[in-house]
Amino acid sequence: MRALKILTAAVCILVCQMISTDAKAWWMWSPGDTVENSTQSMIGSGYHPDQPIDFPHNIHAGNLKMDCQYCHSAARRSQSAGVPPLNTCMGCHKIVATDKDPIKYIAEKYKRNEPVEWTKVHDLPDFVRFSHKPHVLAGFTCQECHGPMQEKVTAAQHAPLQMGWCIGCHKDNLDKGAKISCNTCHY
Amino acid sequence: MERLEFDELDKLSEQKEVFAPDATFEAPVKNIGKGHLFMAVEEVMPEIGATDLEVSGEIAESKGKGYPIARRDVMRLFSASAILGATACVKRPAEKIVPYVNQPIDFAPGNPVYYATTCNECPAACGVVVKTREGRPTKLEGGPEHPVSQGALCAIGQASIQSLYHPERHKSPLFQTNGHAKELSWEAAFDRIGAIVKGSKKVGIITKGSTGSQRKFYAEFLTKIGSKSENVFTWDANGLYSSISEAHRLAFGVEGLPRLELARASTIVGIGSDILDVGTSVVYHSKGLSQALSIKGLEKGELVQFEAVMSLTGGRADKRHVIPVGSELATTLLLVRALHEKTAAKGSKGARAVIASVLDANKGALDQAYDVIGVKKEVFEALAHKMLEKPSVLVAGGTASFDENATSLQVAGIFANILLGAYGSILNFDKGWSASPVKAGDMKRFVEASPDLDVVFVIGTDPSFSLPASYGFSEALTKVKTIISIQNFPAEVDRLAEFILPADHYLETWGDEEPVSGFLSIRQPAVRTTVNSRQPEEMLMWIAASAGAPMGYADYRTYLSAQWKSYYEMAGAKVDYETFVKAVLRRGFIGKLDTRTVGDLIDVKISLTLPESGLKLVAPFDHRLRDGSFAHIPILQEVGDGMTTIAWDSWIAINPNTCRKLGLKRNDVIRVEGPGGFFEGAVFPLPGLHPDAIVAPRGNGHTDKRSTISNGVGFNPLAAFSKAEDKVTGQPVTSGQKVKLSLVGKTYRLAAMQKHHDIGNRSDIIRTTSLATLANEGREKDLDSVPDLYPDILQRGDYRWGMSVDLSKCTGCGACMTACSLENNVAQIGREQILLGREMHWIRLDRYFNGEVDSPGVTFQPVMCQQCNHAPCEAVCPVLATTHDDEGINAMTYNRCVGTRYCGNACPYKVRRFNWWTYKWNTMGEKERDRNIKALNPDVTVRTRGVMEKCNFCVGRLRDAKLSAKERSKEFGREFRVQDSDVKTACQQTCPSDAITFGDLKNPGSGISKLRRDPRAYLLLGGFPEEKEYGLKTMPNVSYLMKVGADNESVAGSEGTQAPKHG
Amino acid sequence: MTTKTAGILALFDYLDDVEAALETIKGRPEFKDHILYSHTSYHELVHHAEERYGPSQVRWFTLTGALTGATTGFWLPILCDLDFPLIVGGKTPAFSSLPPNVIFIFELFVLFGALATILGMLWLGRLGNPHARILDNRLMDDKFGIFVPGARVDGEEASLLKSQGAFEIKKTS
Amino acid sequence: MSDTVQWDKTVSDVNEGILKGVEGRPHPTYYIALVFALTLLAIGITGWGLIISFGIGLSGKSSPVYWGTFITDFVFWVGIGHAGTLISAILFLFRAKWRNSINRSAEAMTVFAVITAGLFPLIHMGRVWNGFWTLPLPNTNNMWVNFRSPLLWDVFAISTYLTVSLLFWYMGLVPDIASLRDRVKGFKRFVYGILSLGWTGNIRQWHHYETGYGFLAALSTPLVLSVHSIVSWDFAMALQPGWHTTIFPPYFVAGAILSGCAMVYNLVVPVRKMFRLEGFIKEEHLEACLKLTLLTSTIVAYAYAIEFFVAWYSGNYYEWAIFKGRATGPYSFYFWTMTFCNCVFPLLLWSRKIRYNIPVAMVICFLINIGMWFERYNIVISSLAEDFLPGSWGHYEPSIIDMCMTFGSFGWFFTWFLIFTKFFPFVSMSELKLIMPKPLRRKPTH
Repeated sequence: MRALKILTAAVCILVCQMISTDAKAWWMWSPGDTVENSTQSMIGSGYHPDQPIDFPHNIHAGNLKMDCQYCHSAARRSQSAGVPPLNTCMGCHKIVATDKDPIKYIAEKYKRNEPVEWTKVHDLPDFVRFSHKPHVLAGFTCQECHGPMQEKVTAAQHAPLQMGWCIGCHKDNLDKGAKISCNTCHY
Repeated sequence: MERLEFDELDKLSEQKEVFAPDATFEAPVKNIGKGHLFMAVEEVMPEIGATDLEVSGEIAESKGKGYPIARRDVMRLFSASAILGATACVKRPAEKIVPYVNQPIDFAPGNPVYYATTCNECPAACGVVVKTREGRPTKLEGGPEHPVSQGALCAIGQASIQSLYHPERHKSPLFQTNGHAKELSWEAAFDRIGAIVKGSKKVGIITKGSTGSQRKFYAEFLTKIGSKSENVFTWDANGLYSSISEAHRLAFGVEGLPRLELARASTIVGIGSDILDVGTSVVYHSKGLSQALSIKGLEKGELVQFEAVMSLTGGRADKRHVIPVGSELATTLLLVRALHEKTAAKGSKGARAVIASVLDANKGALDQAYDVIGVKKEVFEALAHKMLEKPSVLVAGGTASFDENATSLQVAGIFANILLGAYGSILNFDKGWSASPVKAGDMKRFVEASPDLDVVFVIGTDPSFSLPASYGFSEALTKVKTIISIQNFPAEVDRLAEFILPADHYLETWGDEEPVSGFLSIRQPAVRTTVNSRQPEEMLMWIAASAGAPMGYADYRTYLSAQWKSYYEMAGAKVDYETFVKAVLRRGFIGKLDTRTVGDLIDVKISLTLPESGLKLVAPFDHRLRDGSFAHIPILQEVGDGMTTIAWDSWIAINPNTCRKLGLKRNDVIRVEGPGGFFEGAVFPLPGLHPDAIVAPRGNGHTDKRSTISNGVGFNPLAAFSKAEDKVTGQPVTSGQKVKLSLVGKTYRLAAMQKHHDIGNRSDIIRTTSLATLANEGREKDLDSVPDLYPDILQRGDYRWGMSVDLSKCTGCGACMTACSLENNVAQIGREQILLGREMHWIRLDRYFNGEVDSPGVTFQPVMCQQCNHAPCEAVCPVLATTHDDEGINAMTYNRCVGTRYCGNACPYKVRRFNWWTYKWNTMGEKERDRNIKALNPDVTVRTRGVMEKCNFCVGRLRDAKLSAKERSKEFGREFRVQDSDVKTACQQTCPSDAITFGDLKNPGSGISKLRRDPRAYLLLGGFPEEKEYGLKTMPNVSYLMKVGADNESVAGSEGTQAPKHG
Repeated sequence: MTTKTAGILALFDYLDDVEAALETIKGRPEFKDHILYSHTSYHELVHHAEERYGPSQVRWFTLTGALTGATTGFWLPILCDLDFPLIVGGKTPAFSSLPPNVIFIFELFVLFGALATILGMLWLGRLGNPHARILDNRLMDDKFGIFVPGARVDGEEASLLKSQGAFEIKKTS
Repeated sequence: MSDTVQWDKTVSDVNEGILKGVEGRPHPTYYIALVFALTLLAIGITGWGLIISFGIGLSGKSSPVYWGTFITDFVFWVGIGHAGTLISAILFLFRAKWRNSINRSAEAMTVFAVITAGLFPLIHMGRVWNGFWTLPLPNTNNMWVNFRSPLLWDVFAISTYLTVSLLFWYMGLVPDIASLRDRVKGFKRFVYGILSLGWTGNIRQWHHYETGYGFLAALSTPLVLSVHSIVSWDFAMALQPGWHTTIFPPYFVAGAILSGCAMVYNLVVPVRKMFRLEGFIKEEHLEACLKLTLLTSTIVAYAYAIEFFVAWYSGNYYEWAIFKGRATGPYSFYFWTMTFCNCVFPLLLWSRKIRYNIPVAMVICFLINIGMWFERYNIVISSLAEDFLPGSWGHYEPSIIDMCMTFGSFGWFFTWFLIFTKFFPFVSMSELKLIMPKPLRRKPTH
């Protein structure tokens, strides 16, 4: 009986392993898959990676009330919202707050003509062809998906970004031209 | 693509033809403000036009040395907003976002940037628009207003994206001794070559044919370093250029190729012509021919072809006569005689006298010729009569331009065209002619001059492969002390070279072309160099500088700038020169046609000898691989030959009757023994060949381990030819030599994609009609009025996308397949998989023969997903991986697919493709490599193994167009809909014959709506609605236009008088 | 049968003997709780059981299960389709595709019916009990047995059964 | 038929005679067969491993023949299963007594055949690791399944069929396991005790058992017809000529029963020998099985003929072209093998002599199984290879992996079957007793 209990416990642990974050990649895995490899975002909302500098969204968008699209200007005309190039930063920070460490960091980068490598937070699988453009054109605010960024320092994943979440919103906005056909996002 | 005037869009869609209506060149192209403007690369990437030293203020110093400065040594991160897809890795990686340091103006990450440039794969110089994403080209398209390409592009032009990112390009300069290669730094290479050049005054350059400034530049280089400027030897394996140019020199005293405006012709006679296969400018002529042969009211042009081989041009012909190999000249002269006898014949008195004397001189031979070629005199009489009634032209060439009489044939062609009065309207030799990209007899000159040369640069051409070994080129080359091979891809000639310098791909270089005199088509880089390569011209500048004779230009761009001054003056623009250049770069071309006076026909002689009978070898160009310079491009190998559908192979095509006589079966390996040697290959019985013709295409047969794609594929038929030359041009003969065949006793499976070659009496596959039927019974159709239980299915959504394919226009060139594969990241799978029948093309070309084996009719039918409204595939998928959207598109969701493949079975058109493996970019032979990520379209998902895929009407393009329309609506405050001109599918966009039309069926004025109502429209497997017989009732959104026979003659498929019924 | 009742087990060799014994003991109060054991389901014996216990209640299980299945089979496709209405084969979802629903109605009817039947059998037959009391190893071989709880080996009941042909009377505790 | 059976055994011999094999050592041929089956199974496991690691491309399929031997095997095994249910359920309801001696083996065959068949859609899938997407499970993607797909019907039909057959088979086993439990000691007794669910043989259990068994039989009866009808719809629902016909459901069901009966015969005869069960599975029972085979064979022959007739009579060009192609085209070998094995050779069974000649009947049944496999092969492949557009026609030859999986499936099936014969009574003892002369003290007078 004791052996049976140990066995059951082992099986349970194994099953939990298989469902857990890391191991799911293993059992969803197959050699050479390209669609599969970055399948569902296992991390889900709350993902909050470190960034090269702690960019204070709360100061820029909150205190200073800058428009999101001032920096993420591609959002209304492109599929990706775009992270601003260094020259956008340096537009102000040639004179503003030049004594702060993060500003010194980007000033140095700008001088050396090196880009800053940010870590992507809101990451969709490669088989999803999401575009910011129609969402901005339809008048959705950034906060609806990205959360109250004007109160945050660096970005953390706000929405679950699972397909059910997308579909739920699309179904609610059919009158605004949202579609629920598959090739809206997958092609 | 940006347009300046949005409001004109609606009007544009009402234009009848999307391409320019008549002679595109003759519309003034001075006006830069109108039409498409793309980006000038210097505006987006300022540093690409400037040297590094300019930036750091050291320019004065460098000018003094006359050194061009390398500016692209450091690959800086020119970057992407997001590292896009397709990176293969097991666990989900934390992706990085790398924004620009200095973002170009008007740039939004995720949006493409377009550059206009000029294709350099053949001397035709089509204008291309390069779509780049985050700094890397992802797709080429024909420049929409460029007069040569007119928006289209051939398969080879499309495929150059794969040669750009080819993983086997040279990675660094190499120094080679005794077959052992050592890597060099660029500095070392230039210094050493400079020293060698300095010590020698006898330097030669072998280069590929071009019409731009580069030949002039090479001559200048040779002069600068103290060598003779005539030592530039041009070589193009396509004998047409030199033979036409030489024939015109003989006939009129001036060189050049007449500009052929086929659109104005009504009857076109091809004598062995290959204008749709290779020709001199395949896209331009396809466009022209398509217009000439299109149905205008109740009339239609006609193409009559006389040929021994089965070319795509012959397949497209309305009437095709099979003549023996080598009898093209006799055929032409017989037609000339028939024309000459007619009173309606045109041409000056003097010219007619010259022609009469030639005809008289060959009277005896001509009288016998009818029997030899097997075409009756009446045929010529009738043809001559018809040709003289309406504007007509005779086009000669093809395999005939590879035999001894190539130039004589062209002279005879000139006779015919003079008698037809084609010069001045259809053939333009005095206004806007084309300079020949090659000089006739250059190779002959080189072989003779080689002992005197110390140094030879071989730039971008590979005569070692494209000339028959018996010609003696390689022997001649080995006599040269130092050979420097400048190639962007490993070539056979490298083996003989001491230095191998990697050259830039044309998408990385500056340059220009002058396809028609007075017309400039510019070439600008669309990407930074992707490997450690340089522009050949700049290498020469470095070498000259290092040899102590600097050329005095900062870089090649500066040299070109100086060359373009004359166009600035011609244009009379009111802006300064810099602004002018910027504008030209954004447009891609500028020009006004040059004019000159051409005299009357000079007394020229032709002597006709009739060909003997017996098996003769013909080695025509493969229409995809040409002389073999494109054999390393996977997609071109994969597209397959149009007529045989064989991919990844060479074959020996023989008339099936001859096969039967000789006891040969398909796939039997035979040895073909010619006067110069032999080769072995597998037999493919091909209808429509002359019984004596043994046709083995050129293009394959590379044995070079450095190129895994082309290595060991097929054979080189040139091995069988003995040395013989065109008497006038010195062009080597690769056609018409007698051969012996013997069985080897092996079989080899040719990877033909199509296994059955007629429609098997299924006449709702290829439907045909005649002009008379159209006149009597033609009325508008409503293909959608099919009795249906679910009448609402066509009413959903704002749009309903549809496509129409004109079977009368399709030539089977394969450009659509190439464009589709590249746009949609379709895998190339290699010979083994094709043998299993696993080709992945989303659009395939079905080729059907009908009629007799000796002179069959040929119909090409492009089949892509028919986007059925009653899709049989959708209902059977257990996991909803394939569904319908409200715009009529059958959507395939790859990531949902579990791979039951039921949809593939349920599809009656068999257009679904399954990923049996995770296909590598080029899984072929033993080697596997990952797909070249850079060559993929970031907007289309890369499919894994185990999922189905298929045509989706380029839904990504549709989405972009719809979003643009929405953006415009928001901006202007009124509703904009997507118009015909806003969106084109990849296949439609590239089709050189305009056979494919795509658009919105909800818009009654759109081109597609009109074509769906056309009397010729029908649905594939849609039965015969006029007899209340609706076939499979899949109700596709793709419709076909029936093939129309000229002269009420029936074409493919009509022998099945009994209509097949679906139960 | 966790509470073990003492009693006697009469073992028979022959079917007709058991039948006769059953006829004899029918209605007699001392045999009220007798249990008949058989190695197979002879009609005669099952017939007796039917008379004694009434028709088997398994049928209600079957009916309930089957009807639940049919209802599930009807609504499952419809609700799923309404949740994410995709156009398939040119048809709008849900109610336009009733014919295939018949298959799900049928399959789930059978599946749920069968599962419920088994559950009924297990429940009513008190099966699935690992501590079942095995009175005699020969009962599932070729013998018949009549167990009379509370009776003694030397009692009246024993002699009655013996007289009816029981070849052995066994005491069970 | 079985009324005339001459029993030389009595009810008392049943348990002893049948369970001896379970307790003792079977004939050496049993071990040879087991090793053989395990070898085949190893081949199959290797094959599937390769497919999962490298891709479904290892099979010989291509465009347009997207389905190959895997689906052939699937239909074949589902078909095999049918005879078991027919024998156990329908013949039970018809009170055909001869079924009682072979129904256990037939049911076991059904269960294992359906398990085998159920593997094939998974083997066949391009991405088997996503196979669970075919079930309507709630998920974060808000994605459901396509209830209009015949494959989904299959998922439901096969899983229902498997569940019901398994329950049916196991319920039949419970009293026999109880008998076994009462004969063995120690650990074995513990295991069999658990498996017997505490069956004591008291009359209430028998009472509910009989009722429940009847209901299960009644519920299984339509399954015999529905499962293979649904499998046939996998084909009939597609537009393919050669598939798209209404005769498919009855045609498939008849074929299934034909192959199943032949398979039962092929299985029972050797096992009867191995475990010395000649006294219980009488020749008369086997002969009855052959009669059923003969009947279904004639139905199948009729279906073949009518299929051809309709193809011609309908005037559907594409349909007729497929049928002409089947008889004369590249797959004509399969077609003629199928015709001879399924329609011609079984005609020998009209002869009573041959029905009682076990070796000859074995060969005929074996040929029928081959013929039935070829029939499915013929239906799947020849319709796909040359359908509507001649330009997309193709060809199919099974690859080595395809054959590995086919043989592997036999290994898988026989492994289970042989294990079953070793550990469980091969003949339903409680039911066998019912058809044997009743243990009466007073012998019946007639």
